[in-house]
Parts: sequence; C-alpha cells; structure tokens
Amino acid sequence: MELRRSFWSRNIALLLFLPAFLLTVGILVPFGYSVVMSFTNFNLTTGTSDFIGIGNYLKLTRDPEFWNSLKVTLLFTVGAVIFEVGIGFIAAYLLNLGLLGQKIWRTLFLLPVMLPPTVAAIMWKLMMAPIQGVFNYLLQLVGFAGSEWLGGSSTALLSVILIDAYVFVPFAGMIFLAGVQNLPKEPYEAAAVDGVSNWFTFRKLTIPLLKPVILIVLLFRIMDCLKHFDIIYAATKGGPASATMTLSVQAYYHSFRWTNMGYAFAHLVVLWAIVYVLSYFLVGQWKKAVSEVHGG
Amino acid sequence: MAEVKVEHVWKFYREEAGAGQRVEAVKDATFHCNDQEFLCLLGPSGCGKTSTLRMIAGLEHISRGDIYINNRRVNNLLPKDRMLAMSFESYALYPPLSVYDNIAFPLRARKYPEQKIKEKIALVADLLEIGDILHFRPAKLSGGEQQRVSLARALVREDAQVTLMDEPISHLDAQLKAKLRIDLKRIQREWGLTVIYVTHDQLEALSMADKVVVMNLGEIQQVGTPDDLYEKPANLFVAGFIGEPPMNFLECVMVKELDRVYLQFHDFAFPLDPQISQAIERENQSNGKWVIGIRPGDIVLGVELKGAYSMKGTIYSVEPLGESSIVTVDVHGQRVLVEVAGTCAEEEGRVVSFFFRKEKTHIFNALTGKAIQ
Amino acid sequence: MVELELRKVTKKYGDVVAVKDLSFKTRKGEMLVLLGPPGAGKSSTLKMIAGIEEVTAGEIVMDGQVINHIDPAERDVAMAFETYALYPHLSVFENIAFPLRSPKRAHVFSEEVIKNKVVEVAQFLEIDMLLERKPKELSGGQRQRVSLARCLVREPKMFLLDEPIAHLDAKLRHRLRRDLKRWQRERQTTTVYTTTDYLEAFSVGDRIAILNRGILQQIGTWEEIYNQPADTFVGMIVSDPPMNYMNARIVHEGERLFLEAKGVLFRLSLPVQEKLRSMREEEVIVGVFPSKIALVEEPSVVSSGTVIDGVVKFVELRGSRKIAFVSTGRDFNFTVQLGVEENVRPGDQIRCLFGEEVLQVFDKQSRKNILFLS
Amino acid sequence: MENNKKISSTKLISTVGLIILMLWTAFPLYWVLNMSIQTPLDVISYPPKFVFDATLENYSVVLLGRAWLGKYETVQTDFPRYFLNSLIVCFGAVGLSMLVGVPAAYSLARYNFRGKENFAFTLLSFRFAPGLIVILPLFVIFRRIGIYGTYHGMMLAYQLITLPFAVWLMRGFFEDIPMELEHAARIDGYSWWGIFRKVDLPLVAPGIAATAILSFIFAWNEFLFGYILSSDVTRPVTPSLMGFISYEQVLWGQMAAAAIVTLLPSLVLAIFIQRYLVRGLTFGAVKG
Amino acid sequence: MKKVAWLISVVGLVFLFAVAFAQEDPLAYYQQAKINWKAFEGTQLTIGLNKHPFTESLRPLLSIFEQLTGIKVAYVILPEEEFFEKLLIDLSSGGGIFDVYMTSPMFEWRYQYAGWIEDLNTYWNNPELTDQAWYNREDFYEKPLRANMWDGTIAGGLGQGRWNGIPVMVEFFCQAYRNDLREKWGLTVPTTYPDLLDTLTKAAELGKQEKPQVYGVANRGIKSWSTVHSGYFTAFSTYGQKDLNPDLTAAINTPQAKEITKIWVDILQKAGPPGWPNYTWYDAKQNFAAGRFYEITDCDFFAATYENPAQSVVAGKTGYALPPAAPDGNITSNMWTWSLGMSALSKHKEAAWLFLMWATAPQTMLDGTLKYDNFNPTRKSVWENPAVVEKTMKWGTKPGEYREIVDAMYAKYGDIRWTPNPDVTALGDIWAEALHEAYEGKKPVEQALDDAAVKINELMTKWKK
Repeated sequence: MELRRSFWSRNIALLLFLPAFLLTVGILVPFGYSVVMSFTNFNLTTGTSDFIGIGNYLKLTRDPEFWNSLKVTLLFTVGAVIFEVGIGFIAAYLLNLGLLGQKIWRTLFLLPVMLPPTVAAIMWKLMMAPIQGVFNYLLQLVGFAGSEWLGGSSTALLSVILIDAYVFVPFAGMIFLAGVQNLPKEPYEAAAVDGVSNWFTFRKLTIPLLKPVILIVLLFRIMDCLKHFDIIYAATKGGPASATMTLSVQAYYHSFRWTNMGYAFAHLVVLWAIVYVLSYFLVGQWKKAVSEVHGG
Repeated sequence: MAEVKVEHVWKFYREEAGAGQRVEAVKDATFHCNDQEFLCLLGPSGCGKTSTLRMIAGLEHISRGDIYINNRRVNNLLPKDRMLAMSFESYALYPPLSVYDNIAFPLRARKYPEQKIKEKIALVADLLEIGDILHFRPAKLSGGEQQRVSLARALVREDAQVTLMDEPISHLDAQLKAKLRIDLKRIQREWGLTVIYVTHDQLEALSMADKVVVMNLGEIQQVGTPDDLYEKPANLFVAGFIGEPPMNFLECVMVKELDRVYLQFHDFAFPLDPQISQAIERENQSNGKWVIGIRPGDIVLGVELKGAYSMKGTIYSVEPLGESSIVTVDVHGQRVLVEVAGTCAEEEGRVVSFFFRKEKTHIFNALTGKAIQ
Repeated sequence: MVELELRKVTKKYGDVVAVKDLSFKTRKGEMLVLLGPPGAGKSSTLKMIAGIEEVTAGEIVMDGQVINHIDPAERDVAMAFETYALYPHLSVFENIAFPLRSPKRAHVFSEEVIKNKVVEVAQFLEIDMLLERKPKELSGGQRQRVSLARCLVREPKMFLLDEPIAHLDAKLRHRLRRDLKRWQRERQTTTVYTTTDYLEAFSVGDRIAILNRGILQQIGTWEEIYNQPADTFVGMIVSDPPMNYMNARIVHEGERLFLEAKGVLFRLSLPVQEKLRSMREEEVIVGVFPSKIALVEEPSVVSSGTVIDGVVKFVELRGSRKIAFVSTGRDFNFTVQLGVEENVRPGDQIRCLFGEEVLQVFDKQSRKNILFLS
Repeated sequence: MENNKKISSTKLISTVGLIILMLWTAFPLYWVLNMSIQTPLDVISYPPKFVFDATLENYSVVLLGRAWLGKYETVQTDFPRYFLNSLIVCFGAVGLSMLVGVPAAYSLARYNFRGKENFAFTLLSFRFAPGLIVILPLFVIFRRIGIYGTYHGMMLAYQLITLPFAVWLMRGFFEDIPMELEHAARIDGYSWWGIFRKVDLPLVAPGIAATAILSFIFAWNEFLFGYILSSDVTRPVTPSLMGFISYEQVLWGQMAAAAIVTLLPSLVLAIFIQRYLVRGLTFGAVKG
Repeated sequence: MKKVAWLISVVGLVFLFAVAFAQEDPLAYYQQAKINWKAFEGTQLTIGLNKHPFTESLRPLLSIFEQLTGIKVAYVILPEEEFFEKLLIDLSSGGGIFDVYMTSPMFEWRYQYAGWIEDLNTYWNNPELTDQAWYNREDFYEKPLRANMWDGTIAGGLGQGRWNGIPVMVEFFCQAYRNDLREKWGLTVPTTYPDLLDTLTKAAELGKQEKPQVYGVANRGIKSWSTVHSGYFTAFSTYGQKDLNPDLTAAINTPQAKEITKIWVDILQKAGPPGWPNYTWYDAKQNFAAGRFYEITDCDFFAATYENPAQSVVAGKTGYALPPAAPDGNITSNMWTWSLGMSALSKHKEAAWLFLMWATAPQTMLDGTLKYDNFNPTRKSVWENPAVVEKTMKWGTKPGEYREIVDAMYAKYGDIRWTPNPDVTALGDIWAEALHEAYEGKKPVEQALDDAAVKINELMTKWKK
C-alpha cells in the first residue's frame, strides 16, 4: 500500500486512469448500440427500426443459413487452430534445435505474421488461381491434378484455413518457441539423472509446463478465428455457395448487402457472446495454469 | 553402492564470441570417492566444483579424462544409465507437480507400486520436515522448503549407486542448516550412502565430509580430511578459505643472520626452525618473500612469551560475539584478527602485545602460495 | 543525531500480521540492530520507518514528531535495500550519486563534491574500480555494496540498513561489520540495521532488538541478551548450535531446590532457588548454551554445578572449535562446544559440567525466562 | 557418442523439415516479389515465368502515383496518398493511445483500486470482439457528429485496436520494474514526478518504443475499420489495395508491388523490435 | 500613349487569334447551351464510380467540366462489389459523401424506396437549369432510358414515374468465341442451349491438347446477383422464365427453369473455368483475352478489349453471335445499363445536375466512346457516328458482325427482365448461391432452386401488399 496524502497523490491512480477510462466508455457506446439494435427490425431500405423483442433471435434459430455459418465458423476455427498449433509446435521444435543459421530462419519464419491479412489473402488468391496460378502450375509440373482451391466448395474452406495458417503459424510457433526456451533446464536434468524416459518426461512435465503458453495460443487463435473476417472477405466473400460463410461474413452480407441491420446485429451479438464467454473461460484457465506453474 | 574415480578430468567451454578462446572450467581433476564415503567438493563460486559434479552425473560432456563408477568407464553413458541420484542447487523441481508428485516422479517412472511410494515418501518427508507441505506446488514454497524437497527426491532413490548433492542446504536458515548437517551425515552413515557433495561453505565441508576436495579456479588445491585441511593447509588459498574468522597473513621477507634464518615483518623478526629454513632455502626464491599465516584463535593477547612469535600493535576494534570476541589489532597498517574466548576487556587505541606459537604458524611461498611443510 | 521511537506499531498485509505492537526507542547516534529469522518483520519495520510502507496502527516518532504521514522524501533517511534496488539504467557512479542529485539537494552539491563523495564511499566499500559499470555487470556481492554505498553517501538523519552485508564473501563481511560500525560511529548517525546473523548483530549493534513473528522478544546490549536471554527463542537465535533445552521439574528437598530433568538433578545457585521458590508451576524448561558447558576430568573436584556423563555420538568440526553431540542414554541429548584442541571422537565417554550460573530457567507455557522476569 | 547414427538421422529429418518450413514461409513472399518486378504481360503469362526481364515499372507507378499507361490512360490509384493516409492515421492513433494508455497502464500496474481487473479484462475483450459490431454504430455516430471519414475520426476508431494493446502491454512493462526502485528513489528525496521521469521512464523507454511500434503495425494492418470508416480522401493503404482491380485486367504486377510496399514498414519495424514480438502479439500474456 | 495602346491591342489580337486557331475550344460546344454553367462555381462535387470502362472514359474528360463550370470534381473508384457495398454504407448513413454516383436500375429500386436517390424530373423540367433542346433526350435509346424510370410499384411501373438515372453505357449478353479454334477443331456456332453444351464440352476436351491448356467457357461465378444477371439470366429468360410471379412468389423453380438451369450448370461443370464460384467478370474477360478460353457468354462490349491488340491475343480471331435460342426458337438477352444518378442526400444538387447534363451530353458521350472506348453507347447519335461505325465494323469474323448483334439487341432481344422491387439484388444473391450449390453438386439443381425459392419467398414477404 502506498502512502496517500494530498488530493493529488490520493487520487493520482484515478486521475492517470481517467482518459483511458473515458475512451473505453466511448468504445462501449457502439457496443451497446449494436446490442440494442439487435432487438429491432432496423432495415436501411425500409427505414424501419421498430422494437421487435427477441424476434431476430427467434428467426436465427429457424435460419438454416445461420446454423450453417455457425458450423462453418466452428469448422474454420477448429481446422485453423489445429493446423496452426500443430505446425507451430513442429516449427518451434525445429527452430530450437540450433541448426545452422538459426537466427536467420527465426527471422524469416516470423515475417508472415506481420502481413496485413488482406495482403496475405490477395497474395494467396493469386497463387491459388486455378487457371493461371503458380500452385496449379507447380502441381501439374510434378504430375498432380490441379485443384480448384478457393473456387471449389470442398477445397475452399481448406484453402482459407491454409491462408490463415500462413499468417498465423508463425504466431503460434513464436510463442511456443518462447515457451520452450523459457522451460527451466534443471527439471530435465533431474529427470535425466533419475533415469526417467523422454516420453514420460514429455507427458508429465513438458506438456504441463507449456500449458499456459498453449492456452494463450488457443485463446488468441480461437478468438481470432471465431470472428474472422479479413481473409475470407478478401479471398472468397463466403463462397462457393456457403462453404466459407462464417458468422462475421454472414453478418456482413445481411448488413452491407441486404440492409437487414437488425438481423445482422443479432448475428454479431450471438458471435460476441460466444467469444466473450469463451475468452473469459480461457483467460481464467490461463491464469490458473500460470499460477500452477509459476506460483502466486 | 559404489566408488567413483575421477581421473585427469578437464572441462573446456568455448567462449561464445571469442575467436576459439576456450574457458577451462576444470583442469586435470583427479580424486577418488570410496564406497560409502562422504566426499565434499569445496570452493568459491566458479571454481569448477559444480562442473565436476555435473560431469559425474553425465549432464556435461567430459572434455578430457575419464570417470569411473564401480570401475566402469561412464564417459559415454547417458545420465539415466549411471544409476545416480542427485539434488540440485536450483532445486530443479517439476513446477506443475505437487511436492508429493515431485518426490514420487522418479519412482513412478520406474512403476513402483503406489503403496511403496507412499511409505518411502513418508520416511524422507519426516526426516526433512516437509510432511505438511506435500500437497503444495513448488511455486508456493520458500527457497528452503524447495531445497528440502529436492533433497527428498534424491534421497528417496534407493537404487542409486551414488548420491550427488549440489549445495543441498545452502538456502536454509541457520537453525535448520545446523540440524540438517547432522541429519544428512547420520543418514549417510546409517544407509551407507556414497555421497559427493558440493558446497561453498567451508563449515559444511568441515563438519560433514570424510574427505574434502578443495577447488579454486578449476584446479584442485588440496584433497584431505577436514582435520588435514584445517591443520595443514597446502597453500594460501586453502588456508584463507577454511576457518572463520579467516587466517591472518603477514607478508615477510627472509633475512639470514649468522646461521639463522628469520622472516622479517616490519620490525618483528621471526626465527625459523632449521628444517623449515632448509626447506625455504631449497625453494630458493628470488625476491625472498614469504607469508606467515596464523589463525585468529591461535593468537594469545596481552602477553609476550619467550620462544614464541611476539608482536605489538594498537587495538583497532573489539567485536563481541557472545561466547568469544574478535579483536582487531593494527600492526603497521596490517590488521591482525585475534579471537578471544568470552568477553574482551581491551579498549580501542591501546597498545597491546600478543604472541603465537611457532608450531601453529603456517609458512607459505608468497609467489606460488605453496605451504612449507 | 535523531531519536526514533516506535509506539505500538502494527503492520498487516491483508490478514497477515507482519509486525505487532512494536515499541522501542533508539538513543541519539545509536546503532540499533533488529535481529530475527526471515519473516520476523524486520524489513517491514524498516520500510515503515522509511515511509514506503503504511503503518497499519501505532505511531512512528522522530525527535518527538509523529511522522506517520510524512512523505519518505521529507523524512531524510537513507536506506540500503536487501534486494539492492539498483537503477538498472544507471552506472554504478550514477546510482551512488542519485540521492545527491535529487531535487532537494540539487543545489547543495557541486559536481565535484558529488564526485569526491562517491569516490570516498566507493573506496570504503572496495567498489571504486566498478564505477563505470552497469548493475547487471556486477556480482551479487558487488551490487549489495553499491546499494550500501548509495545509502552511505548521504548525510541523512538516519541510516536504515536492511541486511546490508548478507551476501558478501566471508573476508569482506568480517571487515565490513567492523568498519561499518566505525563509519557510523564517526558520523554519529542514528542507524537501524537488520540481520539474521547474531554474530553480526552482536558485532555492530550498540543494542539489539530481537524480533520473532512480528513481536519484539527482547531489546538490550549484547551482554544483556547473551547473559539473560528473555525467552527460549532468544536463546535459540543468539547461539550456534542453539541453546540446549530440556523439560524439568522443580524438586524441593527441604529448603533446597533442585531441577530434575530425565533423572538428572541440577544444582541451583541461591538466587535462582529464591526466584523459583515463588513459582507455582512445577514444570519448567532448563536452558544451557553449548559454549557454557565445560568438560571436567575428575568428578570430585566440582563443588558447585552438576556433572553429567555421556557418550559422544558425533563431532562436528568447525575450524577453531568443535561441537560434540552427547547422549546420556536416557533420552537426554545435548550439544557441547569444545575447543579445537580437545581430542574428542565419536564413541568417547565424556563428563560435562553444567555450572549453577549458566543455567537459564524458562516458564513452560510462556517460554519466558523466569530468572529475569521483572 | 554411442548413438551417433540415430542423432544424425534425426538431424537429417529436422533439416528437411526446416527446409520445408522455410519454403512454405518464403515462397509466397518470393512469388509476390517476383510478380512485382514483372511486366503486365509477364505477370499473366502461362506457364508462370520464373526467369524474365525484371522491371521496376510497377514500383515507379505505385510509388509515384502515376497513372498506368496501357493503350490509353487508365488506372490511377493514388497509392502515395493512401500510404500517407495510413501514416497519418496510424501515427495519430498510436500517439493518442500512448498518451492515454501509458498513464493508465502505470496506474493499473502501480495502484490498487476498485474494479481495476474488471476494467482490464473489458479492455482485453475488445481485442476479441468482432469488428463489425462496432463499426456500423461508429459509422452512424461519426456521421452524426461530423467526423466520418476524417483523420481524427479514424484515429478515434482505431483506439479500439491500439488502446487495449497499449494498456495491456505497458502494464506488463511497468510491472517489470521492481517497486523497490521507486521506494529507493522516494527515500532519496524524489517526488512522484521525479521518479517517473528519472526511474520509470528510462526503464520502460524500450517498452514504450516496442508498444508504439507494435500498435502501429496492428493499426497499419487493419482492414475493416479503414475500409468502412474512411472516405476516399482518407482511405488507408490496406483497403486501397483493392483498387488495383481495373476493368481491363487485374493489375497483378502493381498490386504485388503495392502489397510489398504496404508490408514493408511492418516488416522492417517488426524485425527492429523482434525481441518484444511475442510479448506484443499476445498482449503481454507471454513474456517472450 | 497612343502608340502604346495600339501596340497592346495588336499583340492582344494576335494572341487571341493564335489561341483560336491553335485548337478548337472544347468548351465552345457546351457554351452553346442555354445553361449558366458558371452558376455554381467553386462548388465541389464528389462522385462515386465503379472500376469500369465508362469510368475510365469519363475521367480524362473531367477537366473540361471543371473548366466549363468552375466546379471541382473529386471521385472515388472501387471495384464493383466493394463499390456497391461502400455506396450502400454511405447512403444508409444518412449524410452521403457522394453527390453523383454510378448506379443501375436494380439498385435504383432500392435507393428510390429508401429515399437515397433524387428524381431527375425536377431538374429536367426546370428551364433555369436545363436546355432540353440542346441536350436532346430523345437521342437516347428507349430501353436503357426507360429502365431507369420507375413509379415505385412493386413488380410493375417500370418506365414511368420518377427518373432515377441517366444511362451512360449499356450491355447485352452474347456469345464470343475463338473463331480460329473453331475452324481448327471443326466446331459450329451453337444455336440452341443443348447445342451450346455439346459444343463447349467438345471444346473443353479439345482444349486440353493446347499448350497452355484452353478451357471451354469463361463465365463469372462469384456469389452475387451479378453472376445470375449475365449469361445465366439470358438463358433463363430465353426459356420464357421470370424471377418472380406477379404475386411476388418465386418463379425460379418451374420445370422449364429447372431444365435450363440444369443445362447451364452442366456447361459450367463440363466446360466452365475451374474454381468458377470465385471467378469475377474481370477474371473472365482477362482470361478470354489471354487466349485461355474457347468461348465467353458475357457482356458484348468486352469486344472493345478483345479487339484491342495491346491487351488481347485474340484480336481479330474472335467471332460474335447471338445467344442460343430456346426450343421454341425464342431468343432474348438480359440488359444491364450503368447510369449516373444523383444522391438525395447531396448538398449541391443543382451543381450535380449540371454535372449530369454535361456528362451525358452528346459530345461528352461521343468523346468517351470515340477516344476512350466507352461501349456500348446509349445515344443513337454516338452509335451511328461514322467514326464509331468505322471502328466497330471491324469487330468480328466478318465486317459488321458485332454491330449487327448490338442492333438486334436494341431492336428485339435485349431488355431488363428483373421484376422491379427493392430487394432484387438480395434475391439475386440467394439465387447465385443456389447456382453454387448445384454447381458444387451439394444439391441437385431442382433441390437447389426449390430451396432458394423458399428463401426468396421469405425475402419478398415484406413487399407483398
């Protein structure tokens, strides 16, 4: 506890805090607006914005498009997260081996994470173009059939996941790498002297020790994937059919193409709720894991 | 149980940026630890004692030389194949596991039945007074508690041939340290453990070890029993490192007068016995500088004694320490510490005489540091 | 030269009581040492005096003025932190000069004066060759000295030294506990000093205050404490090995009183007998410092005190002395401190003398020293 | 070593793995770089050209904002202006965030007050909220108060991206400074402001730089806010990349050049503050 | 003094003559009109434009307008999908930065209903602002002009009531094919849709031998109303189908609708571009011009690109034909027209009107077409202009092939065939998704159309009386 004396020193904490607080409240206003509007039939074409209670939400439950986009959102999230965590883990392992030129590889490895997602999407769209793209060219060169990539409903989601992975594998990899580098050396030495097998050590020691780091990667990637917009918008706009139609893109269609603002807000509020609850849970888990490993 | 032989072992590290410059952490170390012996590696931080221990454990590559456990060369054996137990200075506890699980970790990896694990843990937990913290995670524990857990994990390994301990009690408070010094020694005796123990605390080494290996700057300075080290330090380093308060050193010049050899410290001349003066002359040192070492406890204050080395000085300070006092006497700018039993009535600023016996005196070559025996 | 007084000072962190009802008063220019194990509340007390921890209850008084609510910057005390608290971005020189450059003293000291002062204190602490370095380039002991230097470079009303030499090597620690005391005495600056080491406390302290779990156990000169330990805790902490304790019973044999422990009858001096006579409780604790037990050859020559025979179980060599662990075979063990010249080995039979004057008697419940209860 | 063989085979597999990983990372970047120095005809040629006569035409068109001359005057994207817009908006947003966020972070790190953690989590949760949920209301509100499409309006909107980040990250940096340093300085006679200036500020200066740069990158990479809340005059560079779709053909070469120019600042800055990257990307949750 | 005055007047005269003879004054034409062009000098107009040939033909001419009127013109140019989204955002926000924007009847229906677009009749009938004789509105082709008028009746009232936009270009949907390959492969130009399927399937097979591979037919495919609008809607209406019944229920799933849709999807699956659902018209045109397709069934005016050797490898090798006929011999084409409309939210409406007058005046439109390839023109005088005739006569395998088709479209086949209602683009989006589903084989064509019909019915409920 600090000593507090004059008005200034007594309230300094709050005074320093005030501007940020005001800005935050300012940011909350639009959130509130969105929530309120999700209970109306706000439509830009008809100009209505009448209160219709939970009408939009009831409509959601009956809307196969909504359920589909929820499914796509979850598929995208699960796919991308598994991909990114898996490759990220392997990448962290490879970059921690101390192979020749490690510093350069590490630097190169993290470049994509700095790409604006839209730029990444455009880059990949270019390379994935079925007719003139370099991927199909290279595939055909080694004797494979080309793929429709973003243009095929069976391949589009995978292709979008691939683009997302391109940008965010470095993110996962870097964090895992940091986690691995921060692993205490001594417990492993103790295990080595005690004659404990590598697998037993990995299972009982490495995984629990990396738990906070794994949770952080999960937290950030799951949240980002759930609300994903940029890459899909730039690459497929939700198509083909609804193969990549995530909740965010669906909401975008409802709002900025079809002017059903109220309904779009209902989508977004549901998405927000999912994200909020999940992030609350994951942050809690993370804090718990941190305290288990580092005390406190 | 087993014996450990360390034969001409070297450890080099490559300096990171240096142009092939190598750092020699351990230089040509040779010593043997007999079966059921308590061996201490003693030295200040950075002296190479931990590197030596880690080479025995297999955690560091041996740059040159050989290590034998039970007459089997272990240089190329993985740590797990050397059948050792070890406690770490940095505790090396498994952070996600509770204290109980930490201690059980090596046993579980060997698929011990849970019941047996429980019994063994109860035994060491009782000994190390950690019974009430078994369900905590390491992060919740104080340094001393963690250190005891690390120790428990090493002691619970009954299949180990040699138990290695790296500063196992350095972070405990004085009272517990005193207790564990005795308990560890007792367990070692009773269980018949072969222990190699690393410490920087000369008191621990003196009080527990059967054999002490004193190291400094990567080199072994002396190997011997605690008594040897205290009574017959091989060189200036050992003499200064062992004993508290530290030994006084007086830098002297050799003077030959008639047939007698003296060591001259300012206006005090200390005559030497013939065999010592012979030894000194044999070393034939060009600048004739020698160091006389005398432990503070071997100096008697207030009187002059014929036949002993007597000096005079001004009392600089008196430190009461309960059962004894330390008196600092200023002799021509040199501070000489004198340990006096009980309370000391001397006052600062007074000129006093004091003496010490020839036989308590250690003489060292000022250049090489070697003791003259 | 100031006079510091603590009046019933209490410090709580949440529900944890760090310091409880602590009261003491320093004399002007005195070096007062707070002695106690880790967690005894020493650092909290120092920090409250410095003003960086709020006082939960009670008053801190400096020269008659309550300073509870005075800003640390205004108290004009200098403190050396146990954790050093060095400024990582500043060189050693700038770290030491930092207090001299504070706004309060900005115009007092010229650059040259600052330089002289820094160099002087750096030489005193043997860090004058490190002045250009950054803290991260220093060893633990060097950092501690920089922290100490930063404190000593000032001429404040008080020094607050929190375990200032705990992490130095033996030689330097020996020198500094001697010379620090001189430094302080020459400047006559009231100082509060904490340590866990009783030797250090005895050596530097004009008076020593012993703390345990936030409570003051005893305050006095080293002689008072060593000769009249106020309770069993004090007896334990001011001796290594700790004081020997045994449960005992008061036995009346006519007019004479004895203490009986494990079948041994301890003879008591007359004043002690008088003290105990008024005791209602029969059960007490006897305490003897290991250093005050003597070895005797012949039983008959002893006129006062109690002789106990035992077997040496174990001998600990401690350089200039030895500690023997003695067992009497009746579930009664004790430690004896011997000179290094005593040739005692495990298994030897020895005969120990517990003089009448060395026995301390403690109340079984309160663990307070009965002999010196006022 | 007894298991030399095993070790070398794992090393081989690892090396191959690393090569694959690096190809995966580098190829798209290489390919875009490749395209950006091809002529319009080379870009669309099939099979794709790996060897060609390089041209800097695309860059000169993009950087100078010249109209691209096909047969007749056609696409002009004003890329330099968009670039400038991005710079203005991002600098402004970051500046505001730092101005407001640093004191708040200091306050969160150093003082205890009611609702502190709730506030901090709310801030963090903005990071996870779907962007669209704020954009339209902001759009409506901005219109109403007349700051739609203006630089300062966008700077305000960008606070949603940069402020939570700045506060969370800076809080961590302040918490890294031991309380004792401030205590020591207070005892040494320094005022609150003096301590902040002489002790805290120099110590968090690298942290402030890293935070500023990282939030700059976040702002720079943002698409949706820039896309919807800007007018053509203030449009930032990311959404403007769409502008290279012309009716005649998609100007892949120029788009690639523009993409390279767009990501260049982020990349350069990111390499500059590499050691804070992990910390930054995770809002300080992982101390890299 | 006199000498000086004389000298000055001589120099001045010489200068004036020099200027007059050096080049024809481009403003002179406009200054003939009885309009006070300078009435709103200093105003700034913002114009929203799509990435489109028209846009590129307008931009170089804008300086003339700025000189003529002293009005500054700023513009925003975006690709089509983004353009309409951004426009919607801007209009719906209620302030509108655009004074004039590119639009089209399908969008005007929404904008009119929402009150975002101005009725041009007000200005047309204001003699202070308009010189009707000079402007010559009758010069416009009837179809595109009337398509931009609507009285607001759902499912009716086209060509009457409010005047929402002035058409600046028009497009119909025809066949364009590689005549060189046709001859090489021995194919004929299909005249029915089964025939088209057959021909394109063969072409796709044969194209595999070519290096690089030549695909069958280029066709836009993104998930948008515009995919429905072009080739597909042309085929669909050829089979006599409508999007909506008069009662506003979906009519897209009649047996005949399903039949033609099946053929269409078949064509795409067998001969269409790989990754069709991600294919834009920008891609389609570019790839056809790059010689990667045998045929394209999209806008006729793309011919301007194909026939431009600077951008195309198929110049002079391309043949044009009417879309195939239905079994009953009926041929139709859908029509698209880009128009310029005025935002109801504009704060400079009169100035905006001047801009519209200028931009769609005969001379401007002629310049746009002649100098900057804005095809197909909406004014007869432009289409019939000798220079334009000369240029377009060359397009196709034989002289006049292209012109014949456009003429026939105007005369007979082409028209806007959507049922007017504000949600027509949303309807188109749903429909496009059904095509995607059928193309991807996720649902049979029948099922996809039936499902889309359900959604369309729900969409349209709010417009039923």
